[in-house]
Amino acid sequence: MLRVVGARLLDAVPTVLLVLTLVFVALRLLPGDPALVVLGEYATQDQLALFRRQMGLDLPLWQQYLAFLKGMLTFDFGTSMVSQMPVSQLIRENLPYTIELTLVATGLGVVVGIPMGVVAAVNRGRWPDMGARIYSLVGYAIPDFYLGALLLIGFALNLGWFPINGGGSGFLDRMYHVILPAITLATLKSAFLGRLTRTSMLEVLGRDYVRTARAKGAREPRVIFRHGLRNALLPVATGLGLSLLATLSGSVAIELVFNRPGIGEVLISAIAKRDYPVIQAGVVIFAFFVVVVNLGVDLVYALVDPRIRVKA
Amino acid sequence: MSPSAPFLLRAEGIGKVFGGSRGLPFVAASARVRAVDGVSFAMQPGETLAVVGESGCGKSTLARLLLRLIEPSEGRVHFDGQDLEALSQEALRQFRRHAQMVFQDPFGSLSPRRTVFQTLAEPLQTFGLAQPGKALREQVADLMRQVGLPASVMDRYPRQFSGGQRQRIGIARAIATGPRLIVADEPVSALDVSIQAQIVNLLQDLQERNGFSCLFIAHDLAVVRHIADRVMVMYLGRVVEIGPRRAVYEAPHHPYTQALLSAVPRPDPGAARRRIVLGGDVPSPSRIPPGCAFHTRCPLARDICRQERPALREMPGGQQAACHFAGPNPIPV
Amino acid sequence: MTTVDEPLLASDEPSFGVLRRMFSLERPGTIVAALVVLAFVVVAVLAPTIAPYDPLKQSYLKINTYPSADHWLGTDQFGRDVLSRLLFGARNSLIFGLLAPGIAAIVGTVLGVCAGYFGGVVDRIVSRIIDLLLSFPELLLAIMISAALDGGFWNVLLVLSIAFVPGFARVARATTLAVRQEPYIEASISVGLRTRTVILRHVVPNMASPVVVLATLWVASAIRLEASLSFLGLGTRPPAPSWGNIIRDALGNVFGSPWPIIGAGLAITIVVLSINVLGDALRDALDPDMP
Amino acid sequence: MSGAALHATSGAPLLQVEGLTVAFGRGDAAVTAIEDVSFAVGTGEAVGLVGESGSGKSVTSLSILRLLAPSATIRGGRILFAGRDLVTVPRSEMPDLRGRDVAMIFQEPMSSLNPLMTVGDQIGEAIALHEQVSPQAREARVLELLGGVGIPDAAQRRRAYPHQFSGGMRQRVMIAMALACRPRLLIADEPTTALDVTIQAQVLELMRDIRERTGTAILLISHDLGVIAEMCETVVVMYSGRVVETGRVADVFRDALHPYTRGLLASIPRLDGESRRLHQIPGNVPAPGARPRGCAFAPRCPVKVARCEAERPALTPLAPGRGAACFVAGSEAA
Repeated sequence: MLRVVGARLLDAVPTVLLVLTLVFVALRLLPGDPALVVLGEYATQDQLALFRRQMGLDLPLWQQYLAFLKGMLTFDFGTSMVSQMPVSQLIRENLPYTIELTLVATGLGVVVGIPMGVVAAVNRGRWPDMGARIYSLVGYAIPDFYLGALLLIGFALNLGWFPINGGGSGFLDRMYHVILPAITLATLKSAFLGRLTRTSMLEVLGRDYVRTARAKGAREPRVIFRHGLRNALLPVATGLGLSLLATLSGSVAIELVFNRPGIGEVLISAIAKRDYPVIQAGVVIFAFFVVVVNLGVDLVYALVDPRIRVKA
Repeated sequence: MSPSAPFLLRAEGIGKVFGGSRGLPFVAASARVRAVDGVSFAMQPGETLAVVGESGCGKSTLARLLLRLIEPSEGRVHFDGQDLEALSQEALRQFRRHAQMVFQDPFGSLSPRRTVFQTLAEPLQTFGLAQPGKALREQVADLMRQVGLPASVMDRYPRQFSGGQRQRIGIARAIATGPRLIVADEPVSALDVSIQAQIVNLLQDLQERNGFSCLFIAHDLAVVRHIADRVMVMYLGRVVEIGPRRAVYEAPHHPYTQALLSAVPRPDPGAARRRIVLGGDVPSPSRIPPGCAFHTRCPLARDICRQERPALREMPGGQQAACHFAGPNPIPV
Repeated sequence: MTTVDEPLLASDEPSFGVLRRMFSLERPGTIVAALVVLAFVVVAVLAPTIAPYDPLKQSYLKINTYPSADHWLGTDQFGRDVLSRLLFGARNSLIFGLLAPGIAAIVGTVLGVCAGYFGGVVDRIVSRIIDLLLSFPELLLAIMISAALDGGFWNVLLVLSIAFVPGFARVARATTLAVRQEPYIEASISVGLRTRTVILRHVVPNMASPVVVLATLWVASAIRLEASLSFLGLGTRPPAPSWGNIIRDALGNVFGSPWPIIGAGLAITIVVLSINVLGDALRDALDPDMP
Repeated sequence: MSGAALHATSGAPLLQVEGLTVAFGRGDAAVTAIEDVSFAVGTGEAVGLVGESGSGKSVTSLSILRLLAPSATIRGGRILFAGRDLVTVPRSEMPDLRGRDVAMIFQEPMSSLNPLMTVGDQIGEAIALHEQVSPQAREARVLELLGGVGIPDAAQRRRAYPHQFSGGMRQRVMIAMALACRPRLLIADEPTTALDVTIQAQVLELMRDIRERTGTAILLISHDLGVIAEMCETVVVMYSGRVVETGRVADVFRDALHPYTRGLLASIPRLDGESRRLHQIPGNVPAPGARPRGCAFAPRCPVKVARCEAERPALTPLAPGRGAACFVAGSEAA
């Protein structure tokens, strides 16, 4: 067991390095000189030079790279060029809101999506299947920020059931603030998970071992859940990982719509203001999430699927 | 091509190992699998040599090694006196004109998006044998008639034909360039018995008329009895017995050949027969037992079998067998 | 040699069978979707002629007006006609919707075919990078890349294309691997074809359908992704109209009418929905046994 | 004339199929897979159901346990098992019978076992579904079953997963699972087709041994006449969805009555065969949707007469315990 988990962890190390390198290269490929872009054309040469030294841009590239790696891995992201605040503090304040939204939204998505997919697969062709397909089609098409805007206008502005903006403080209040944004994202994710579960379920129900289960005398519910669902959930686990990340990236727009604090909002405003340390930190945080979630999915797969856990 | 050498085809110590790549950074290494292990034999022009054995014995890999569809790990193949390894890429391509293949899966061996005409014209065009314009259609029509298909259907797609009909199209493609060797990789195993008989007879008729030699790969020993001049029995990538059909079938010397023949169910009810039922499973090619690979399942296994790999030795019946204790004690077939 | 006139199986199916199956009557949804997409393309192409006003012309007299006779969808906070901006927004979506997946399809397919067909080290490295990029959802990838590039048409097009390349590469690679295993590929090699001919004549035609279906589905995703990026201020920069930034501006404008949001949002949803329906129909027609 | 009357086995047969007709698809698009199929399996008897692809032998076997795909409907006929007509048994009651009275094993050992459950649990489930036994008793039974089908060190192997077993071993597990509740009839759909010939010999030996030990009746579906000859006492030959001949294996193999059976027997390559050429039946098996009117074998039949292309011959008894569906057969040397 540990051997498999160890292998996966070792596997993640080069991935993290590769991701960080890609981010480092991407930001350095920026057309134009960051100092000029930040300070504007009228800045004098020595102002530019001071800025570059402050930002360490004058060091040779490989030294910058090592400093960058050391900083990223110890979460020391430097200070914001706009607010002079340490970036890690900015992150510490906003990250919890994003995580909260992503987890609640994905949770709702799973609770609605997976059962819907199972019901649709089992009643293939009948009305539950048709209903689920329509729900999925709309869910795949409607942009998250549009749905968010509609819910905001409808339930928050007009009916006033929910707060118009802000993240809330204290557990209950934060939940009260997260409901509407989470529902927005959950609607989309449940459409994605529903469709994925349906396809996976249909594929599994066609397998020989499901027929064997029936031939053994198992009743339909047992065939569907004990044999069908367990095998169908494996590919769904990968889909879940992807949908968790999609929800994360979706939260960026939703934080804008509902005026919620969060990493997405921090990153977007930093891009607008060309605040490089914050941009760099935001991108790395997102990249870090991606690696962690994928590692998580790999581990779940390795632990659940005996074909990986136990060598033939 | 030099005047026909004594042998059409000669294989010396041919071997193939798959995988065994050490891991690239963050890419998993794969296990080493020895599919073919030092196979040597020769084929006369016009002869049919059958290669039989169970799954994992390397017979399909051997076929692809002979036709150079995959690169051998060791050993040499001489076709009509020429060493295939010495051929340039272009020369190798020309060699293909003289050595064609018929495939097992009738549904997978024809490109679904090309008509029968296009599939049969392709080899002719590739080797410049195609006459211009209308004459090409006549060439293809003739090929179809040779394999018993009406020329009127040449513009149809493979999905509109039955398994047996598709196998005929595959054979027509193989004989299109007038090859001197046809390697048939289990051409009839995917077909029903009544269709099987048609294809076996077709192959034999074409062989009589065109004179090509045929390497016939099969796991059905009864079919091989009808079509083969000589039989080569393989186990885990090695030749365990090779010789004339009558000798191998009626007086098999290698214990595996004896067990293989006795395991085939006979369609005569009530015939009292003593059957050798081998224990255990066929070991996987990635973990081949030391010494004689068959010793883990062989009723005659002794210590020497576990240590020393037996070489092919001449047997009274005119065949060769690779077994320390092989002797003329045939089990009544 | 007995010549046997054997009964052949299915009758000779005309090649446009695919279209006939897609638009057959028991799939009314597909026909409606096709009409919607057609309307979208027509509107996008003829936007300059059919738009009642110049989408950029501001007028301080009519700021934030509700839908009226001369402004069917009212005006925004700069007094610009919302309907005209929506029509030109369609143009913007169509351009990105077709170009981005188009570019990604070409690049991705070439990458995928080479990795799939030649295998070995090329395959391992390419597929490793693909899997890495694929673990990022398109939107996240787009945001991260646009962090390095400021807005503007070519940069947005580059961002969208890069975001889609991994997906195409993976499908192309998977299909090529599947086709590569088919015996008819080995047959074409044994018949003496050069590798180039084998790929062009036998591999590509047989892997086209999954890639085509994916391209259709990703026209929809490209439209949605461009809208999201523009909504975040990373895509089409105002004042150029894009469905995304129309909603962005309208949301920021507390006094404005909700109609720009409703209009643009509905436009994206319906167009993307219709294209997805068409994509599904195409896939079912090309590969009927998919669940 | 139902096929059942042909069997002079002692007492009522265990399984009696009469006039079974099954079609796939709806309305006018419906395609008849099998039509008017009749045969019987006596207690403890081994009956072979033989036919080439498209003959409907698998559809017949799956209909008995009503395991057909949802798009299939049993259009007519009866399936009597120990006096009960399985066609009319409500769907909800079929699970009680499956695995307990009638068990089934399938062709593809590689995909017929649940990859996520240990082999022991899958066999244990077969017991738990029908018998209320303590976990310890059930576990003992699982190990006994595994040993009974020749799987070494059962206690340790029961914890292994299907992907850790070879094809032959998995088929043994399937057999152990099928015999868990001592069924009176075992239906085996091409059980050894996917196995190598030496492994097939092991599995066939095991099935013969089980029949002797437990007296379980076997309905063996196969396209391999050699397997049928070695395993069965009675044979039912099917062609293009219909039964064309039934009889004791010794009689049918010695001199078959129906031209198709004769052609088939002559086409089989034989280990001791001397001739180079094989007897071949010209033409093709008609696709289910394109079956000719009258006798389906007529287009390929060497002895057909005008009536064969007009009418469908019914299965008629031509000798004690033997029958054939052919106007020409039996009247003179067909």
